[in-house]
Amino acid sequence: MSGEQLIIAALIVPLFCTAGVWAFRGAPDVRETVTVISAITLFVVAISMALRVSGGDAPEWEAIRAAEGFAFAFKLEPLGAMFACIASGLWILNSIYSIGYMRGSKEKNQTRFYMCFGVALFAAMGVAMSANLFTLFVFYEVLTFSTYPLVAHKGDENARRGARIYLTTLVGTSVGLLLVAIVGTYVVTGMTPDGFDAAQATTEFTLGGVLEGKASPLVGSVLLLLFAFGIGKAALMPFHFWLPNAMVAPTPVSALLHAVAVVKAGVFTVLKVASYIFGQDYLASIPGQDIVLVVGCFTIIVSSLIALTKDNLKARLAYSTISQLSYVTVGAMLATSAGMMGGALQIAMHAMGKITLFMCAGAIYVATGMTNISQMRGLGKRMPIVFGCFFLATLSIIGVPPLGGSWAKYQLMLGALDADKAYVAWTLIISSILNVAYLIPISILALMPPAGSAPVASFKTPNGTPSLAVLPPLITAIGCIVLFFGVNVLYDFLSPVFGGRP
Amino acid sequence: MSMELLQELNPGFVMILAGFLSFLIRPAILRAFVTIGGPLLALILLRLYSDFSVDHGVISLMGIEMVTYRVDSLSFIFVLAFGIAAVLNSIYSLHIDDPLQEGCGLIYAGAAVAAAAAGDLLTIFIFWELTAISSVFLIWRSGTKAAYKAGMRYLAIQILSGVLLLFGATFYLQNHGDLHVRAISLQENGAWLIFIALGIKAAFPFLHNWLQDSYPKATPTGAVVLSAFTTKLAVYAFARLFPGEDILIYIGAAMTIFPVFFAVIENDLRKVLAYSLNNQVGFMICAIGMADLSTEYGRYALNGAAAHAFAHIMYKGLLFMTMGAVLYRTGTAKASELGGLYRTMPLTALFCLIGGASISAFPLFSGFIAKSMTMSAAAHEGYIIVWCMLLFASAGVLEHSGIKIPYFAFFSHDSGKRPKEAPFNMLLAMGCAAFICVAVGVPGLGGTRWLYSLLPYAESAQEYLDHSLWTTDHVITQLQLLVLAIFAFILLKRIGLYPPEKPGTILDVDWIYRKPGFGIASWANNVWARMGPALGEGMSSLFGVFQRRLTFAFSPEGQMSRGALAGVSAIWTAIILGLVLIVSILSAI
Amino acid sequence: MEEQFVPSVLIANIALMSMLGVITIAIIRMTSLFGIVMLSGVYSLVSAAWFQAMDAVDVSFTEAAVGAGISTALYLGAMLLTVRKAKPTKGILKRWAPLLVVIGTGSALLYASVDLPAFGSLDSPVNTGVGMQYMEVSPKEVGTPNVVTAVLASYRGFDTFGETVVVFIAGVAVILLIGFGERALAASNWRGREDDDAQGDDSHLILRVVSKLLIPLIVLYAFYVHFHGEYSPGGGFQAGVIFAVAIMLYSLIFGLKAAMTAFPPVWARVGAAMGVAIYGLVGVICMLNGGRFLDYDYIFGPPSGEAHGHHNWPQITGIIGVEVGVVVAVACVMITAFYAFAGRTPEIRDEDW
Amino acid sequence: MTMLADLVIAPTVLAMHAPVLLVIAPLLVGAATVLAPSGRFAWYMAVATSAFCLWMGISLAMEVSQNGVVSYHMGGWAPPRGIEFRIDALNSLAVVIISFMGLMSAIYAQPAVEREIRIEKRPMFYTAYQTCLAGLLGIVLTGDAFNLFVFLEISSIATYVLVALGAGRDRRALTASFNYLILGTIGATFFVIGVGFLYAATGTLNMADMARIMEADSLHHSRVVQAGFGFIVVGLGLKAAMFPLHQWLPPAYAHAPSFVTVFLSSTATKAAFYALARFMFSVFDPTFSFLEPVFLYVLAPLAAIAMLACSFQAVFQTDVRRILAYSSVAQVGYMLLGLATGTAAGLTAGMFHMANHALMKGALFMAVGAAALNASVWKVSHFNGAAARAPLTFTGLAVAGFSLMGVPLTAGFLSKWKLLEATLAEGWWWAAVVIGISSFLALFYVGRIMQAAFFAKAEEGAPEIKEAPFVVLLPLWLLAGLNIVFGLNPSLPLGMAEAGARAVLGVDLNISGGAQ
Repeated sequence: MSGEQLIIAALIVPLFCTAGVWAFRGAPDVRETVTVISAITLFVVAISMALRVSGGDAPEWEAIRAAEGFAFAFKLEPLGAMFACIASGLWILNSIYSIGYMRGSKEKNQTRFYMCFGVALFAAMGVAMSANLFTLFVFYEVLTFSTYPLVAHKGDENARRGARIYLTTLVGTSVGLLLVAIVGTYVVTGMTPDGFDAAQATTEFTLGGVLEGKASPLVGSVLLLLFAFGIGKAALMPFHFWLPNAMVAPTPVSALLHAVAVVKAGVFTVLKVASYIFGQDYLASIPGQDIVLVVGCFTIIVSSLIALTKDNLKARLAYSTISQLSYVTVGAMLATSAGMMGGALQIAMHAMGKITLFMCAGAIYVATGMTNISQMRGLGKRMPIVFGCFFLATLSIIGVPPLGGSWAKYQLMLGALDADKAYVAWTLIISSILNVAYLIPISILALMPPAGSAPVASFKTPNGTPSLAVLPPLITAIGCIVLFFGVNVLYDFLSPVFGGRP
Repeated sequence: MSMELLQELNPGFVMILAGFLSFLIRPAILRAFVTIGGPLLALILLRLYSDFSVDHGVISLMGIEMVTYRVDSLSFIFVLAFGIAAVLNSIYSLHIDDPLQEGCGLIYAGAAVAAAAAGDLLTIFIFWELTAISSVFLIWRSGTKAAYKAGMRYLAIQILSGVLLLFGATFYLQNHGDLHVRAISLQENGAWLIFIALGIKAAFPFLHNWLQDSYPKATPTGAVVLSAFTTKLAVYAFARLFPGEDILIYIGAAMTIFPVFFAVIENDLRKVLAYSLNNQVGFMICAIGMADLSTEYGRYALNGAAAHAFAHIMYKGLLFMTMGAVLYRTGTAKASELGGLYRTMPLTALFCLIGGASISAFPLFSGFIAKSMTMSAAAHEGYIIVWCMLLFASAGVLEHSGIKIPYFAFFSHDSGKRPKEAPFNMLLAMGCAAFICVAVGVPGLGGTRWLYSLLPYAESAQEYLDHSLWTTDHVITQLQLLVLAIFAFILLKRIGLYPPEKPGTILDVDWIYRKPGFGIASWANNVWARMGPALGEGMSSLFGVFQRRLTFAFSPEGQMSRGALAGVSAIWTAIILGLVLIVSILSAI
Repeated sequence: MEEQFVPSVLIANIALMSMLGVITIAIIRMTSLFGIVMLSGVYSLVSAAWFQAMDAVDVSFTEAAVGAGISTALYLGAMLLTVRKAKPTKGILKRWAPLLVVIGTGSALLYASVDLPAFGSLDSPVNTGVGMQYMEVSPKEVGTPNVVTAVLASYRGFDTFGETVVVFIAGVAVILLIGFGERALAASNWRGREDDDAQGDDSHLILRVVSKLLIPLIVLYAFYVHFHGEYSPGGGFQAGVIFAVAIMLYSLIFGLKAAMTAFPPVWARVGAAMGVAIYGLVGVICMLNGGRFLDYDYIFGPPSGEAHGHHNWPQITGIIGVEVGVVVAVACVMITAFYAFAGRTPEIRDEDW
Repeated sequence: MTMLADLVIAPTVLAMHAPVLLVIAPLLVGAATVLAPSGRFAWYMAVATSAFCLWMGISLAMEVSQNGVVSYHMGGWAPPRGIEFRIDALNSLAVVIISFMGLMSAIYAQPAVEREIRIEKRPMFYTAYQTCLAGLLGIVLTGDAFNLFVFLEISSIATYVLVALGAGRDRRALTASFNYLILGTIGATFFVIGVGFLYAATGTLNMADMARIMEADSLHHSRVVQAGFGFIVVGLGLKAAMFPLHQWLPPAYAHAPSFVTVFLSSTATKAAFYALARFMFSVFDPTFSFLEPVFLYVLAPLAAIAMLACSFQAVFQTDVRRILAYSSVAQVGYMLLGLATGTAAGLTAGMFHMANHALMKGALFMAVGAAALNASVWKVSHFNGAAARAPLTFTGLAVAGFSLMGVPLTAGFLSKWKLLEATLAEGWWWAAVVIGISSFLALFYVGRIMQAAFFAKAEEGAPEIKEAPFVVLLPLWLLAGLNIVFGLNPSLPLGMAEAGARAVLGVDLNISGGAQ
């Protein structure tokens, strides 16, 4: 297939999945088969695109050119290819897991659920492959809207409320800030001494950035702030509150939201904007960089602190996600090759780790109906695999070798040093300790309850967790380890984007 | 598998692999083979290794060259000691039939070996963290609430050490362009981060509390395993990275002194051992500080540190093993609840005495041949005060480890407890350890020479052995000191001034950060709890005002929509017309 | 013609303008709607006089017929449906902001109007531009003695078509909003009885006699105004209005039912549409004959090109044709409007008049 | 393409008279509609007329695009003596928009009218509609200033009556219409006064002639011309709902029959806006010294205030149609902002937005009206959960709503985009900011409706909303679809707008290749 066909395929397969799911809504087995097959197909497509990209070839497809400076176009580069691979790969596991989860907890409206997943993946692919900010923006919004029904899946008042906050925050920030930033970019790039020139204006992702020499530090900083806060999916404080609120969703959705599609799309966008719109050199030269960095560091610390106080497992994971996402933002803002690499690696590593955590949380919920950490003492004796996976993923999140998360942290520290911003590294250090404090107890108290703990509640379902809900977290937990050893592949794949260290 | 490939393989990996395997193997016998065979295999691999100071197992990772296996004369002795300790530990733990403990212990040991045998900081970092994460289970496995909490603290501070090391490594990379380990100066950019990271693991004063906090709460076997690796790994790293760093002398000296006081008044015997561990590490640190490698005595000092580490791993392991056996049999390690156990546990008591003698540096025991090099170096380099401190500490060691431990556990007043003798595997492990303690200490057996030949500066060591170690005045001086200390103990005991073995907890410097730290955290929590609603209220009232203004202006009943009558509009019409006219007229003027 | 200073005209102008001003202020100050309606009729009359003084005879005639005539009648009809007194308003001086605005804008306008060419000035653009052309070429091209008619019905016949439509749509508006006027007719048996009573009422005897005499004359005059429009002031609009007034008069005197019997509302409604249609069809006929819309030269077919002598018959035919449309439309719309208002009124009591 | 062209280009005999047919067809058929036997029959007539007008309009536009300018002399009299219909690229866009929106709303009309208008009034109602259509078309076709006034009056009076009939016999419609009447009359009067001033200054009523004379005699120093300009701007501005002369619009739109709202919102202000553009750029010349200050100090600020203030007002409304009505005023602000730049790019953006706004607002009002077909639902809260019951209707609403917000890939986005470019080219940073804020507010007010329809839960006992019938859905989806189509490929409207700007300003723009 040509590159163009691959891109089209990557967009069509998820939509095909949606259509197929709808067509077979009467036959759940066929419906789920469709989802899994689509996921696998998409993954194959994504991988072949990635191989192409690593071979130095960049698949491109310009779908529509509506007006000068506004094209609906796709172009694959390593970062996007990586995101596409992660999203599609984890979709397979998440689909399998969803089958176990949704059937295990006897959820309603499963057809809608799988359909929305398809659309969400379609949007995620679009985000990954966008060639310019506008295309990205469109898919970004599609992603928001397609996941809304997923968040509101339960349909009760609480779910609606959470979903409403989810939607309004994301749409509000994206339209109010991100779109302004995009337009601003377009405008700024088009500015010449003689006035605005549409021929020069662009929002295309260009390696090395498009703003250098066009925007003064002040303008650049304003744009940067608009981008950083406008990409609400990156959950930079104070626009983080949608994420805990979105926790009303069923767990596979949370897994998808917080590991694969939504939040990763956000930080991916941040990273992409930083490296392809601002460019390292320019980004390093504007004062806005420091502001976002400080906000990012603040987010990392404060959300970790909040996570400490949460007893609801998913809420704690949500705040943990907020904290971890800011790693990527911070990495992007460091504007050094190592820092950005760290951010990019963090996308992959955190995706693998966090999806494991969420799937474990879901497995626990399916089996026991428990949502609070304090109830789970000693539960690990009955669910050793689940909590074992949880523990491994925890370690990956903390950044302990031999799990993938450590490399991201390493590169981020390297980047912080290269950028001469030691406070970032200190933030990471403090964050690691806080991670230990709020994540480790969960699995340890379950696996090795101290003497005198209350006896464990029995399973809600007779057979405990469905095996389909246990297998995927096991795979992703192993994936965390694999990522540790396979980091070179990722590194080499991504290094064309970020350049070498000085 | 070809020999070359085996030579590329860090022996630590074998142990780690064996550790993971032991998780999976259910039959205890088979697992025993793995847990004992793993370290043995590692030792064989180490022996196979022929060329010192050559990079092996080189991996290029993310643009950085990692040397996973590189042994030289300094690391060799540490790796060896770790390997032996691992074997002994495995033997010691045979009876427990707990894959988790055995596996973790082995992984922990393997990580320590791998770190010691690594050639670059990144590899060290990886195994540095692995030691932390694998060893913490040995604490948690006790299953008590206190152990859980101590384990959490332990893990947190170990991870902190790890990330500090990582951060330091990034500086290191910036300074040197690679991560190959080499001696560096503290003046170097960011080196202090590495220094602190190592310092945490080495339990420097004010950073030491994790040790006393967690070791005594570990499982009986766990404490044995723990005592061997973490601090010694740090010692190795100091010797590797900061030899001859002056400040280490004073830190080391301080480390030797202050645990003495705590140890003397401490009731929990395993905690006493933990304090003495601290004290012993102080000697090594101090020695490393004096190890200015360009001078003869500097090399002595480094030799002393290495030898001390080796010996210490053995005798401290032995002591922990005996206490572990006591704990295993009686269920307690509190001095106040023990006493008179020699009746039923004679072998254990004997091994304990050997351990005590070794740690107290009685001549003919391993402690003597190791410590004396350090003392000599201190004396000859002119660190008189330091020398005095070390001397005092030596006496203190005798006081609390050499005498107090055996005395309160096995002799003293009769507690009435009549436990069985320790299980055979324990006895075997203790016996082996005791054997090593004695074998390297007694002149003429060749043990000393063998040990000295393994030291980083083997020629210097041999010279020292031949000319200084067994000189009369040296031995006499040492004996005088020991006798005095024993005398003091008896005297104090007689007149009742020796701190009685009372149950209770002792405040340590951890109070400094635990109490206020907790205070700060709870204060922050309170502030957060109050600030949150207040902020929210403030924001909402601010937005409320804003919204009221907007509503006032724009709502259907608001100002903007009021009087949407023809009259008002007509006036607006006139206004706009006037405006247009005036602007046009003005522009024409 | 030389530009002349004629004192009498100036005095007349000043007098009439002052009267207009006085009447305006009086209208603003009054609260009695009846008085206001009457005064607005007076206002229209005075303006008509003023137009006359300015030699705008056609405008003057229209103003008199429409402004003073039928408007007043319709206002009165409408007024019957509401109260007689407006609510008192605040004093002008208290509303200083609008006053300021008006003063400001007014002065700007005054300042601007300084640039206006003097009235009647020969070299003003108005008199040198199209206006002069009309004067010069219309006798030849159109051939009507009254240039105004030529302009209105031929040169700008399309505008007039538009005006007719305006009138028509106004009628439609009245029907849609007020009703058809037939409701009262159909639903009120009592009215018939009262009309019978009124028939025997002596107090209207003289009125009846006079009006019976007058109404045919008015109708006749309407036709005169219409058909003579090309020679003298007047035309379709005025004629239609006058015709409508005749019907209204009849209705006032003999009752609505009689009027509606004589001139049924459905005629009025259809007639309004017919008027527009007649006007439009005249234009369409021209189109069908190969000319442009309303190109009267094509009304009998493509022009032969021969000289017409004194009269340009195609043009005049066209003009009269469209004027028929206008008169029908205007008359019917006015009648409709009157019927609509009157039909809503339960009764018109004498004391109300 | 040629086949399509063959289809839409009228036969010569019709094409020759297309300009006048556009006006007289609805007028004469409208007059005939008075006699229609039933409302349904009248509706057929109205639809047929509208379709015919669209046919003529497209055919005319194609002719214009080939020949540049089409001039039609009424009564065979050459201008300036006679009245001229003069169609260049600027008109042709307006003609196509108005006739297209006329057809769309005419198709849409039937169910709404049958619900809201009394049976005996229906034929006349369609008469009024057709007359109004004719008036609006006349406004955009004519080349004569006074004739424009006449058509302005025709359309206005028709509009007043259409509005006054009221949705479901809403009594408030009468007040609204009365207000509109008063203000509309002021506007028309101002306009005619302005025309009078210009006539006094130039001696002609033909717009092209006026422009020529003013240019030749450099009359821009004349204060008479300036006064005329002032009156015309205010008069037409009032008609176009220029802030703050817009106050007739929200009540009128809110209480008129829903068909009328659809029709007016997509045509009436557009025609007035076209006239304003025509006078500003074609009759007057942007190079006139007094124009630029007026643009900069009066029009642009007013436009900006409109975009902000009326968007805010829309946010706070509870009545859906008022929300959309205030939004319309804000959108007029966008268009005026384009005009106020005084550049070809700005005019292009303004006209483009005008076209798009007709599409989106037409669709929005249609959807809102469709929802009210079964029950009187005008409040936002009435819409709660409506999308589940009427998915097609509300999806159409959502698409148009997105366009109104300016979501990329919709037509609304592109026109805001063009406007942004135009204002930035002038260096008007503040305008860019205002566009941004206003769009953000649009997100709120449209979002409220959508949120209620899609996400909120229907209350107990709320009026039942049903899916609209096919005749309603057809135009609704056609318009919504066009919003997307033009968002993807705007070459048709944008090209026409560019051609229009080029025609009146005489500059060769090379913004996009789609112009030819």
